[in-house]
Formats: sequence, structure tokens, C-alpha cells
Amino acid sequence: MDKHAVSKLLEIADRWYSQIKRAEIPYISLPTRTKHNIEYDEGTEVWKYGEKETTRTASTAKSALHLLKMAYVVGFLKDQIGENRSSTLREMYYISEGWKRAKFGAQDESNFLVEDLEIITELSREAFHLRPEEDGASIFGPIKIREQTRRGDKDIHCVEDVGEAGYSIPNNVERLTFLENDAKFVIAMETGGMYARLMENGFSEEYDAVLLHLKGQPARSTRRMLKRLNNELGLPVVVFTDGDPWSYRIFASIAYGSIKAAHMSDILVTPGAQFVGVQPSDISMYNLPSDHLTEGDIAALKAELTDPRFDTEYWRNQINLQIKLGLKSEQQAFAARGLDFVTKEYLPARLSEMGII
Amino acid sequence: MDKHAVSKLLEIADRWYSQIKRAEIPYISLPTRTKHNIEYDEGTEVWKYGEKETTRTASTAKSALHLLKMAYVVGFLKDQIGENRSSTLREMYYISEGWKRAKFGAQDESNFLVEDLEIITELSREAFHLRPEEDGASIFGPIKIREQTRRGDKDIHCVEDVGEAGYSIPNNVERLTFLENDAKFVIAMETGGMYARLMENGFSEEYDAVLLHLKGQPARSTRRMLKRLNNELGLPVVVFTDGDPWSYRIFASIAYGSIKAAHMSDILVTPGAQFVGVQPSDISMYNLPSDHLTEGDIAALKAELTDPRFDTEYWRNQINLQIKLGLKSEQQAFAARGLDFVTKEYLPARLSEMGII
Amino acid sequence: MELAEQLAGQQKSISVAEFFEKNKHLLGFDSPTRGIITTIKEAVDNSLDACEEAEVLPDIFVGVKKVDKDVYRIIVEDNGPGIVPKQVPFVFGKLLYGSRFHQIKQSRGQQGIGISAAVLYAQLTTGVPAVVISRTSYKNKAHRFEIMIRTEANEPEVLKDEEIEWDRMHGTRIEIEFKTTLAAKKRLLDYLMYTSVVNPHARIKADIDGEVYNFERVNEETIVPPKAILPHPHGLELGQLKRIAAASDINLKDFLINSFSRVGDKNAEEIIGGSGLKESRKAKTLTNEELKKLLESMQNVEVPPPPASQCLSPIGEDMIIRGIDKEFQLDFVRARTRKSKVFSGHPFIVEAAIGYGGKLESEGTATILRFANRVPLLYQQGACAITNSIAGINWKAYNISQQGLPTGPVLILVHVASTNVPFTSESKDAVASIPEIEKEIVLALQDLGRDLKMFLGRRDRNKQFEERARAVCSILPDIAMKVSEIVKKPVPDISPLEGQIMKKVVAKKGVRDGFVEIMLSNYTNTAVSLTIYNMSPEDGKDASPKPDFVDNIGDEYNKLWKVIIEPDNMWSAKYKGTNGGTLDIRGVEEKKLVVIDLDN
Amino acid sequence: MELAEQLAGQQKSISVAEFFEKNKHLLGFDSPTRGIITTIKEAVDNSLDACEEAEVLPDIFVGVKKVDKDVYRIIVEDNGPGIVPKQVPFVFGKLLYGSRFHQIKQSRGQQGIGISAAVLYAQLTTGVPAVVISRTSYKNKAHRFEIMIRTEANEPEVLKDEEIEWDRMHGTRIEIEFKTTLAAKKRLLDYLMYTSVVNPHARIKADIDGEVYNFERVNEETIVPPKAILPHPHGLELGQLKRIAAASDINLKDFLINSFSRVGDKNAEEIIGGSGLKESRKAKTLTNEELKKLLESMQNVEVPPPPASQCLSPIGEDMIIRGIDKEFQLDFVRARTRKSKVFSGHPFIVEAAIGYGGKLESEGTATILRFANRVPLLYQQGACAITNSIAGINWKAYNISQQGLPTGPVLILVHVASTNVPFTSESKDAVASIPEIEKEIVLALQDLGRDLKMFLGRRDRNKQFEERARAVCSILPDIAMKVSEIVKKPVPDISPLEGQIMKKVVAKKGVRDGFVEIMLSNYTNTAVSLTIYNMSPEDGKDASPKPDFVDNIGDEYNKLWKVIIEPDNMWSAKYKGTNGGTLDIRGVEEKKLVVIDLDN
Repeated sequence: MDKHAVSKLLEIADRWYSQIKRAEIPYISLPTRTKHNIEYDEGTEVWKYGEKETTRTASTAKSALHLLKMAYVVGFLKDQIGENRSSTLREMYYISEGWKRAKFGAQDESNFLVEDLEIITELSREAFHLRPEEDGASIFGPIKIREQTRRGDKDIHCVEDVGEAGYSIPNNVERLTFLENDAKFVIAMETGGMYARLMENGFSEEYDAVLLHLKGQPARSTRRMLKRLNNELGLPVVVFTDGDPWSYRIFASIAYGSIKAAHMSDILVTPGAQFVGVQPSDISMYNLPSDHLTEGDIAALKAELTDPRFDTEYWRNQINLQIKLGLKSEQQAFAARGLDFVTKEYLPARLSEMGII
Repeated sequence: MDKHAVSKLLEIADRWYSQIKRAEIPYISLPTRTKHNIEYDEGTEVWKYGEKETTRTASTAKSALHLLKMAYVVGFLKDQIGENRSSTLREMYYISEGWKRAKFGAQDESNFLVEDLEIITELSREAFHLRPEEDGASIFGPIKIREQTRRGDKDIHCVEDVGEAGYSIPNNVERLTFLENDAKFVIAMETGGMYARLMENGFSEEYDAVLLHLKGQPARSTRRMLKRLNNELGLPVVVFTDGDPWSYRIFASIAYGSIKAAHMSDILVTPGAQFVGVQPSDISMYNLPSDHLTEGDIAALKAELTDPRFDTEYWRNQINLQIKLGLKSEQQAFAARGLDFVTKEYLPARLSEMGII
Repeated sequence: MELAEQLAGQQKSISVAEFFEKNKHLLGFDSPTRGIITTIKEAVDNSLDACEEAEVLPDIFVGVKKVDKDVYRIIVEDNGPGIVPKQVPFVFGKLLYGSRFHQIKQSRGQQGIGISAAVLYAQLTTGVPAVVISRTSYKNKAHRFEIMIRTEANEPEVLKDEEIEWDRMHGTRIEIEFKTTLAAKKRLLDYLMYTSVVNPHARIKADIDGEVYNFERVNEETIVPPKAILPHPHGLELGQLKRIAAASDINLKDFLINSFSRVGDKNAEEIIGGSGLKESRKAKTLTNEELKKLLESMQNVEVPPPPASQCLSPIGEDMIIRGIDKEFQLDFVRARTRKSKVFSGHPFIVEAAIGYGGKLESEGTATILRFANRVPLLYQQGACAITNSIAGINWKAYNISQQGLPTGPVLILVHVASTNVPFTSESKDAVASIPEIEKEIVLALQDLGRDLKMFLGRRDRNKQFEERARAVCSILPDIAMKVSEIVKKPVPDISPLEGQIMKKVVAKKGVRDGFVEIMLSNYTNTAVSLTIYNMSPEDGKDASPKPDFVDNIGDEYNKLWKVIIEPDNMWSAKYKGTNGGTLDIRGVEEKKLVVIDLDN
Repeated sequence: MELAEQLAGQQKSISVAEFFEKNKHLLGFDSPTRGIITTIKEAVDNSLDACEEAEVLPDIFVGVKKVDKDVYRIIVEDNGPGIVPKQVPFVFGKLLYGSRFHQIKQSRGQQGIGISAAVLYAQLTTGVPAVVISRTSYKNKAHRFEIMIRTEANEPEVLKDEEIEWDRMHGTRIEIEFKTTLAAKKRLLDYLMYTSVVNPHARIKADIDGEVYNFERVNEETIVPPKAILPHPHGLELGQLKRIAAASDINLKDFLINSFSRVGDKNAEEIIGGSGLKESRKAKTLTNEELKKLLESMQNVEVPPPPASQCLSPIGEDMIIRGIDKEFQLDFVRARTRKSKVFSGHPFIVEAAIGYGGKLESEGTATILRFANRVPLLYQQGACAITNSIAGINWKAYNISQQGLPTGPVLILVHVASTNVPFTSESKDAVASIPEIEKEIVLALQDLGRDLKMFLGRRDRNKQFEERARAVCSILPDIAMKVSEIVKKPVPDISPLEGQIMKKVVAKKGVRDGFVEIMLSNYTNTAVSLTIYNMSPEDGKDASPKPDFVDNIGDEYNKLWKVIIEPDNMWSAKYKGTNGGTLDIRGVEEKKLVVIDLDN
């Protein structure tokens, strides 16, 4: 595995070396990373980058600097793998202090560069021993997990062996094995308030549901976890978010893949994931407390209308309805109808309508 | 406990009722909640509100509305305790939808109001069955904990029984009991990257340290946890943050109490907590990668110079040095000197200098 | 022939009429639309000036009649002293002919150009002669003239001169036919309205192509006409001095005293001393060099400022306010008349007014009314020192929004009166930028700005208080309700609280422990003098304090107290009883009163 | 005595000199500082006009000499045709006296006011008479006059008239003493410089209180003097027509043809037809009504525009550029002379120029040069239609920054030439806002703006390309180094890459497999014609392509190829050998060439 990663990195350096030898201005080609270049892959049922390519040639100072930085990153990662160390992106950013003009100007830059490398090498960053810094999500439900830690294997049941906060998903989900489970489905939630509400109201016990707290835009490890729960245990995954355009993108990144990580779709995306709500139609049907859409919200909704991932009748209807309503609601807005409403009325109705329970 | 809370709530309503009966414009008095009105309490070694009071009289529309909202909240909480339910602040905010003109305009408002109630009643919000929504922190280290959950008691060892992400502190720390421990001290860290770095580098094992990830400005439950670790187990607490004014406030909220929650200082503050770094003097001593202070940073530093909590020689020196340097550094900036530097050099040196190891 | 001689053949004298015919814009006749306004302005100015000199209350008629597609007949008629027949052709048919050119005093017209220029431009566009009717007294008949101007000579040509009957006892009427349009009708009406604002002693009636407008007189006193004064020694130029001296036959000292303003024995001697000349010299014998020395000495010796009160005629603060009140209905008007000041030896007075609210547009730039010697300035607002002074003030300091000029429902009036108003051009549209004048404008307006700010502050505070109190009172019942619900007790009456908040007089009556109690609280800002009527079955003989009067009506007793209650004080009365009856309070407006029956 | 009669006693005629004495600002004499510039301007304008009429290359001397504390003597002398002695007093001593008032043609002065006004104001402030010397030909002696103006009559008063010797063969000299200051010296020099810019055929020498300034002539041809034309029927007013008709004794058709510009047989008949009058009528017998009909018909019939080429004298694009080049050293200058246009019957031409860079200030507002009939306009920039037109253009569209007016190192020149330049006031400081003129100014400047934008674009692109290429070349070695380190191979030579990026000619020489290879790549934008010298031990007889010449020097051979390589093409030669020797390339600048020895 490590060997493969190193050879992939060397390949890049080799290509540039011979370009320079041939008096060719060095360059690199990558799929274009915009929403206009993601395509649905029938085989894997996920969205991936299409065939449009962007070529970065060191013929402008900006591009030349980009290539120089990439060369330094390639060198650094090759050495790190060789020494069997790991680091976070942020740490690499600070290490670049010593790289003179190849030093990163901002964290964003190193992020982008690592994504480029993932695309070029078709390997994930973890393969280069790059540790994500993002918070893993929490999970609660009738499922037993074996985690391989530096301190040996730990077997943890996500109801019996955990406190009220549930089990925290580690950064590297590949270290997990699923041992046994009594779960019927997974419900992933955007907010901690809703996660706690479902726990307090005993939703997990009543419906054999695995509750998963996404903590906003889900981290890669969270998405990988959902993918594995779905793929390996055959558990249906449903997603319950706020009713606004940004939350739909959370769902899309789980079910369809994200534009930024379309190259990782195969391992991060759960194609069968379904959207529970808050649906724009729920806002009017349940007369939920709501806020007016901001200009930014409307622009985001309109952008979604041109996003191939949302190009289904369901989403077109919901998004157009929302634009017409001019409103958005949060998950917890159901509290306006009482603290039990969401677990006693809304979810049972919605999930049976979706064929989950 | 619940009875006491209800009687405290009724007291407020009673006071207003008789004010109105006497044709007095109803009012409420509270300690002034600014940094100019917090005082060091010698007995408990924490900072608390001083004697300055602000009186809110319903003689302006704003204050009258405030009192009206408070009356509704008092009514709601009284009922909630009676029915033995609980809710989050956000849920209460949505429930206020039904309160006509007493409806909250924004979440902030309900937060403030609940803090006022805490101060008036000298009870914490948990006593009113208000569940905080904030994320609890993670903890990792040689300590065994019993958590009382809705599913019965769970005994969890924070090294043996947890995955790589550690144990997640629940919202209500009062439900925890400490069973046994081999720990020498607690090191609380601002960022996840540093928490993971110390874990990867085996810092906990080497020094019998409890690692605690604060996740930015620590939640009440995290601060309460630190207080209890310090108070009940006698573990010294040290705090390791970024080197900027906002991070110093994180430390101050742990060691001295926060201005917002000065009324809760007795239960939330760990008076003996010590600051590890990043110290402004570290920036120059270790020549750390740094950013220039923004105008906002400088203003924050200057504000700290007038903050009684920072009125010590150590802090005056460090803050003035930082203003002079004009720089700030992150924890992970130590990576510029190698990935092991922080655990092999910096922390051992600093902690032995502080008399912790 | 040499070139110079060839060229010499082309050289010739140009008449001043020719000059102005070619340079229409200099006199404000650059477009047909504008010409109509300039013409009426010149004629009305002359009428007002003439009436003022005659100390007659002006009664002016302005007519504009459509004659042809683009031809209008303009008529201006006044009740002034009239013009003697032999002068009429010159006054209307010769440019640079007038009575006020050499006089040092405030007047509207001065140069003797305006009205004859109108005649000139009228004949240029229509070729029709001007008609002038004038009558100087009831003893004489009126004369009717038809006049044209011989442009190349700048001399009048009288086509007709006849005696006619005229219903005016005295006065002048001019009729001119002009190629023009009525596109600027709005501006014309503005001109008449503004004229009326600063001439509140004038009555102006206008018939604009069939539509009649009346601008009424609000002041029945005539204006004291300003008197011409002698030139002031300061700011005098050598050429002028030379001319005055050449015409004088007396000795130097008398010459100085008799020829100049404010020069008396003492400063005449000082001037002569400073010049090194002999007192006995005749002024007209002085050489150029000697005159130069004299002039220099005149500048160096202190001489009191020219007698402004004599030669200037400010409108006065009261009249400005009445003038503005007459034409605009505003919430606030204040005016200032500054003391007279001097620039380059010319005395001047600045007057200003600020108005606010009423029917003024609440959006957009403030309404600015500029006047010079009681004449409205209508054009070139941007080039005018008045406008620039207004824009230079920081209006935000007076709570008026500003974008260059102040904005909002604000009216600003500025009047500059002087023996010599410095205009930027002969069309007299804009006051030139003279630091002394600008300073006075700014001071006057700043002073008024402070008044306005106080007014706005008071208005806002009153409004705010009322709004706030109302808002509080709308919330209190809800609080009372909710609190009662929590403590499970009946909802208390909150009307005393309301009275307190709304700053009213609150009267309460109730029976407690076998006593009827009447309580009055004065929450207003002023003392109140009240009469309290309490009609009940009890006779209240034991009442404390005793009623001032008790009346038996049927089987009830009407008890009456008269009390004065200071602000924030209270008064109460008490007598044995079980039925409070009715309570009635007089002496305070109903909206300032709350009466509460504690038993209902 | 009736009031009217009293008043009549005060009525009198005012001389035009009195009028202007009192209204100094109208002619641009409102301050002593300004007076000095106005005086010199009036005198120089007259001199240039006179030289132009005489078709003489102007040679003008301007002197300013301090006489006393605040008194300066101003002298302007020219080599024009001179003025015949009997005219001199009137030209300099009477306002409204001149030769060009009734002429319809472009000229600097026109009204016959300017210079006599200077004399008037000079005598007002100092009392000293003006001195005029004039000589009309070598045959006559020069006359020297001392002249003053009798203000109250507007007539000259000759104090002295003597014949003197004078070194000029012909010409005029005026000396005036003025109470003034030299505070506006900078503006005075600007005036002379700007005058010189638009009169490149004039030589002006100035002696300002001892400091001498020379403005040299750059064009040795005299200007063809514009010829007066007849009035144009369009824009004529009834009054004018009446006057022309009254002076005519011929029939209507001939009258029209002879009295107006561009009226011939055909349109004369059309006009008469339209008026309903008989062709045989004598013009002077027409009544007012008939004249009105005639005038209306004249407006309706199409008449070609007035003959601008005859009566106007634009400077011309070439002369403007030479004028600007002479006084400013700029990186870019372009000029436009627009076709003539008409407003209200007056023909006019707009000329404009834009300059950029050089010694112009790189910050602040652009330098704006305004001219009317070749005369610089110095005051009231803000009130001028030229300025407003400039400010109205969106300069950002031409990559020029703008804050109202454009900013940066930009020079904008606008010249309006007309038979009747419409000024806002008689001081001739600002062109009035006439839509037809403004449109022409905008069009000319927009056109020039596009040229400027192209220039700036080209300049920026070149600069940018160079900078970018340099930046890339500074990074490439680092990439090469790092990549080599990773793959653990020697660092490759990157100079060919550099040559390619810097758009150079790259020549490489190396030995491979027993062959010497020479490769040339042309990365520049243009074809290059090169001579290649290769000195090596091999004689290269087998070379392909064959050398054009081979020379034996010692034991080495110098092989020479002559080649032309198109852009982005390459050329190579090859011969058997093991030592490439040296390579030398000629025919391209060194900085555009990279020579690489692949074996070192």
C-alpha cells in the first residue's frame, strides 16, 4: 500500500523531470472541478468527474508556483511515507514554512493541492499518511463495532458501552469492523439538538434505528462510515436536515458525492441514501416557524436548480416550491408543535411513506 | 431539587404580581454583567459578579417586552418541570412561536433571558430541565468514569474502553462519577490537531496525562468536567491553546470564569488551572511561524489589559510583549520544527518549569 | 493703401444696444423661455422700486397673453408715481438710462438696462413696438406711447404718443410682445411667489394666459425708502476720487466732509495731515500724484462704516416670517436679520430664515430661496455664493440630512441687501463669492440651525415619549395576565399604572374597611387645579379633608372639593361609607385623565 | 412738484464706460491679480489677430515691470500692421469701438471692449495715462500717444501725440500702469505657454519683472486669415432681417442672394415662394408682417450650412500635436479636428487632443487646456461646457481613472472655433453649454480616448508580458531542482525553457552520436534573419544544410549559415564531428538571444 503510494508520487515527479529535459514547459492535467463537469456513473450509481480537463502549465507565475508547491508536497509526502510518520494538513502547512517560496500562503492552498494529488494519483489522502483534522461524528444505536487502535482492538457496542453522547467515529474509518447489529436503518441528523431529542424520546429503541449526528457538513470519515454501514450491513440510510439550500447540499454530499471530492465518490458516497426533511412542502403542510430566504439562500437554491445532482423531479418541485414560499425552517422548528411531535408524528409518517418502517 | 426550582420561579412571578397590584411599574434587579463588575472572591478563588446592579423596569417598551418574555419563560419552565420533560434552548425558542408578542426575536434573546434567570434564582439552567445544545468535549487518559444514563449506569475507562476519538463528555456532567484513575494531571487543548498529535506521539502514556479536547471556547459541561477533575480527583489542570487573545479568553473562562457566566463561577471555574502556551514569549523564543495581529486582535489584547481577570504581572508582560511583537501563532505552528518537537521538547520543558512533571 | 489704412476703414463705434443685442445671455435673455421671466422680473422690479420711492403700497398686475403660436404679449402694470411723458421714451427705449446708477443705496434695478433690454429683444423677435401707458397724477391725463429702439444708435424711436383715459390715478403699464413659450410657467409662478414672500407689503395679481393667481398683501405699512448716501472713503479708487475732486470748487477739508460718508471735522483733518497736503488747497487743483497721496491717507485713517440704516432696507425678521407663513404653511419658521457689515466700502446686510415641515417635500433637496435686494434669484443656483455657503455648512450638526445641500422638508431663505450687490454677471442670477458676505450668511444660518435643532429635538422628544408610553401600556396587560396565570390569582387592574406611564392625572375611588377613599395622583409635568365631584348616598360630613361644597340631589349627596396638585404629588380624601357612588373630575383635559373605580 | 417730476430730474443717460467701470467683474477685472492677466490677454489677442489679418508671422514681446510697491507697468508690443494715427485714440480710449463686431468670422477679440477696458481700469487705479506707439509702415514715422478715457462720455482724451523714431518697421506697442500684484505669475506663464501651444506660428518673448521666457515658433507658415461671411438665413432674428432689409434697395430675390450666405437662385425662389410675397418687391418696402412671413419661409427652406472653411481657421491636428510637443514632452499625443457644425446659424469647429505620460503629474486631476478661437481660457473652469463635457465622459472605459474629471498623467486640450463663441460672460472665461458644441467635444474626446486606450493597452501588455515571463523564469529553476531531488537525477539545464518563455531566439549546439547538431528556435513574435558562425575543428563538408560559406582560420573552420526563421519555427544543421567548437549568432539583439552549449 505504502509502496504503491510512493510510486504514484514518483510518477508525477518523473513526468515533470522529462518535460523539463525536453525543454517543454512542465504541466499537469486534472479533471475540471466544477459542477458542470460531474457526471452520473451508472455502474457505481455515484456522481464523478466527467471528461473535461484543466491543464496547468508553468507558463504563468501563478501556475509555476503551484507546480513548485506541488513538487515540494510530493517530496514531503514521499519522505513521510518512507519514515512511517503521519501529520495533519495544518501541520504540513506549518512545515512548509521551511520551503522558501514554495511555502503555502494559506491553509486553503494546501487543501486544494492535496485534493489535486488525490485526483492525479487516484489515492485518498489517508494513503499519504495525511490525517484529517475534522471532527468525527457521533453515533448511537444497536450496533457493535471493533476499532483497531494504537492500543490494540476495542470492541464497543454503541448503546451498551457508551455514554449519553454516543460513540465518536474516529478519523480513519478503515480501522473499524462491524461485529453484530440489530439495526433496521440509519438516520443521520444535521443538528445535535435533534440527535438528543431522538435519544431522549427513545426513538432508537422504538424503531431499532442507528442515530448519527452529522455535525453540519459531514466530514469524510462520517460519509465513509455511512457508506460502509449501508454497503456492508445493508442498512438503509436516511438523512434529516434543516430545510434550507445549504442542508440539501449536506444530503447531496452523502447521497450523490460532493463536487470537491467527486474523485473520491466511490468510497464516500451512499447512493441509496434518502432525504427525510425538512422538505419545503413540510413548511407549508405543518405551518412550521420559518425565516425568510436571504438573497444568498435564493442564489444557492437557483444554483441547485442547475446542479446535475439535483436534476430530479422531486428536487425540482421542492426547490421551486421553496423559492415560491420564500421560507426556510430548521429541524427543531417542529418543537413549535410540541416536543414529541417529531418522533411521534412526523418521523413515523415520513419514514413509512418512504418505506423505511 | 425540582420543587426548589419551581418555588424560585414562582417567587419571581409573585414579586411582579404584587408590584402591579401596588401600581408600581414592575421591575427586576440583576448584577451588571460587564467586565467592570466582576470581582475576585477570595474564599472560592474565582471571579464573580460584584455589587453593581442593573434594574430593568417595564417603563420602556423594550424592558416591558423583556419582562413579558421572562414571564412566559418562567411559566413555561414551571410547567416543564411539573411534567418532568426537558428541552433545548433552541426548542424553547421555537415553542415561543405560540407566545404571541412574547415570542423571541432571535436565539440570543432566549439565551440571555435564561442567564438572567440563572442569576436571579441562583440555579443553573439544568435545574430547569434546559438541556444545552453545545457539543461536549472529548477526553482520553487513564481514568475510569461511571455515567448514569437513561439506559442505566455505564462504566467506561477512557483509554481501555474507547476508540481513537476518546470519550465524549455528556451534556450533564452531574451524571458522572469518577471511579478510579492513574492520572497525574489534565492537559486541555484548544484544537483537535494538537489532541491527535499528543495521542499519536504517546504523550498520555508517557506522562500519565489526561488529554482533553476543548473544541474552541469550552462548553459549560467541559468546564464543569475540568472543575470536577481538579476538585474531586485533585488533578492539576493545564491549558494549551493558540497564542492569540481569543485563546487567552478560553483559558480565562476555565481558570477565572467568564463574564457571561460569572454567576456560575462556583461550579464552572477551576481556579488552579495554569496556562501552558502558546505564550507570546514562545513566539520569539522558538521563532514560530506567525501571523500579524489584526486590528481586532489588538483591540482584544488591549481590552484584556483592562480586564481584571488578566490583571497579573504574568499576563501584563505577555500581552504587552505580544502587542509589541505584533504577532500571533497557532499551537500547531510547532510543527515547523518537526512533528515531535511539541511532545519531546516544548511540553516537557514547559510543564517541568511549571512544576507539573 | 497700407494694410493699416484698409483696416482703419472697418473700425467703427458700436452702440451699446448693438452690443447687448448680440450678447443676450449677459442680461438673461439667452432663450425665449427665459426671456419671458427676465422681462417680467425687470418690469416688476421697476414697479416695486417706483412704489417704494413714492411710498405707495404696491398693487401690481402681471399679464401674459398668447397672441400667436409662439408669440406672447406681456403686460406689467403698477400704481407707482408714473413717469413724466418726456422721459418715457428714454426709460423704455434707451439702454443705460436710469435714475439709480449713481446713487449709493439699496434698490432692485440699478443699471438702467433691464426693461429697455426687454424692449430691445422683443422688437428683435417680433418687430412689434412696446406700448407704454403712464400717468403721473389725477390732474394729468395718461399718455400712451408706442416705442421702438434704434439699435445702431441706442436711441428711442417714438411711433405714437397720445393722451388717453386711464382708470389708474397714477402708475405705469408696459406691454411687450415676445417670441417665447410658457414652458417655464412654474418658474414664473415661483418668481412671483418668492417676490411676494419678501415684499409682504405688495399685492400682486397675475393672469397667465387665462389662469389667475393672487398673491395677497399681509403688511399694510409701506417700506421706508432707503436714502442715497455719499461714497465712503474706504474702498474708493483713484479714478473716482479724481472725478469727484474735479467737480469740486471748495477747500480740501470741506471737500472731504461734504463729499464722503462719515467724514467729519476730526477725521478730515487726520486725512489731510496724513496726505501732507495743505488744508486750504482747492480739491480740483490737486495733481495726480497729490490725489494718490490723499487717497492713501483716506484708506489709513479710521472712518466709521457707512450708514447702513439709511441706505439699506432689510425686510426684517417679522416680515420674513409673515411672508413665508403666507405662502408656505410650515411647522417651524425662524428668521434672522444680521447687523450691517461692509465689503470694499459697500454696506450690506444678510437676512436668512429657516422653515421646516408643513407641506414641504419630505424627500430631496431643501427648498432654497435666494434674494438680492428683495429680488428673487432664479437661475444659476449652483454658481451662487448663497448656495455655496449653504452647502458649506455641516447641517448634520443640526440633525438635518445633507448631500452637499441639506435635504428633507427644509426651506432656506437668504436675502442679501446692499448698495452694490456683487453679482457674477449682469443677468443678476447669482451672488459672487465675497468672503465678508459668505461669512454673514453662514453665521445667520448656523444661528438658525441651532434654533431648528432645538425645535426638532423637542418635537422628537414629545413624539418619542408618547410613542414609548403607548408601547409600554400595550404590553403591561399581557404581563399582568401571564403573571396572574402563573401565580394563579385574579388579573389586577393596571389602569393606575397606565396613568402613571402616560403622565396623566389618575383618580381612584374605592371602599375599604368601611371608608370611601378618593385618591388623586398627578403624574403630569405641571401642577393641576381640579374640581372633584363625588355623588354618593353618604353626605360625607366626616370627610377629611372637608368638601368645599355639598349639594343634596334627590337622595344622594354631591360632594365637591377644589384642589391644586403639584406634579408627582397626590391628594386623597376619606369618609365613612359603603358605597363610593360616582366620581367626576374637572379641570384637566380628558385625554390627560384616568378615573378608576376600584370596586368595579 | 409731482413725485414723477422729482424723479425725472434724477434720470439720466449712463455712458457705457461708467457702466463697465462699475461692473469690473463682467470683463474679468474683478481683482488686481486677475487684472494683469486680463490686460495681457486682451493685448496679446489683439496682436495675434492683427498679425493674422496682415499675414505676418507674429513676434510679440510681453513685459511686466514693477514701478512701485503695488504698481506694475505692462507692455505688449507686436510686429502687426499698426494702427493709423487718427484711429489710435478710439481703439484704445473708447469702449465698444472696433473692426470685428459686425464681421462674421473667427477672431480672438470682437467686441472692441477688451483693451480699452484695460486702459479704463488702469487709469481708475493709478490715474496714469496709457502710452501707445504705433507705426503702419517703414514709410511713416511712429506715433506715440498718451491717452486717457473720459469715463462719463466714453470718449478718448489725448494728452500727447508725437512722432518718434522706432526700431520696428510696423507694429503697435501699448504700455499701461496698473495697481496689481504678481501673485498670479504662474497663471500668466500658463497663459503664454498655452497661447503658444495653439499658435505655433507665433514667437512670444516675455520679460516678467526681469525674468525672461521664450516661447519659440515651430511653424514658419502664416495662418490663412479667416474671411468674413454673410449672415446665414437659419437662426436669423426678425430684428436683424428688418435692419438688413431696410438698408437694401433691390428686389427680393437679389436681396436674398446678395445678403445671405449660401442662398442662390434656387433656394431664393423657394424662400419667396414659401413666403407668398412677390419676387419683384423691394426688400425695404416690406411690412413687419411680410418680413415675419419671409423669415419663417427662410427657416423652412433647406440652405447649406455656412462656409466654415472660409470664416473659420482651425489649428489642425498636426499643428496641435507640434504645439503640445513643443511645450510638454509626452509619451503619447493624438489630436482630432472635427468637421464644422452649426448652432443657431453660427458655424463652429471643435478640435481636441489627448496626451499621456511624460512629465505630467502621475497623481491628481488631468491637465485641461481650454481654448476658444485660439485663446486660452484660464478662469471658471468649473462653469465651462468644455470641462463639463470632459467630466461627462466615462473615462474608465478608456482605462483612465476618474473622479468627475479624469485623473492621472493625462493632458486634454479642447479648442472651440466659431464666428460667435458662446461665452457665459463677457469676461470670456467659460464656454456656455450649447448641446451642439458639447456633442462635438464628446465625440472628439471619445475618439481620442479609444486611441489612448489602445496605446495604454499595448504599453501595459508589453510591460505585463515581460514581468510575467521574468516571474516564471525565476521559479522554473526551483521546480527543476526539487523534481531532480525527488527522482534523484542531475538537475537539467533550463535555459532553452527560459528562452522559450521570454520569447527569444534559442540556439543550441551539442554533440550526439558522433554528430554535431545546431538547433535554432525562434520564439519571438517576428521573423528573424540570422547569420550563424560555428568555429570548430571539423570542416563540415557533409553538413546538412550546407553552410553558405566556410573559412579556414588556423586549424579550425568557421562555418557560416544565413537563415530566416519565421516566428515559432525552428531550423537545424548537422554534420559529423565530436567537437562542436563555438557558436556565434548575429542578426538579433543580444537580449533576445539565448545560446546554449548542450555539452557544457
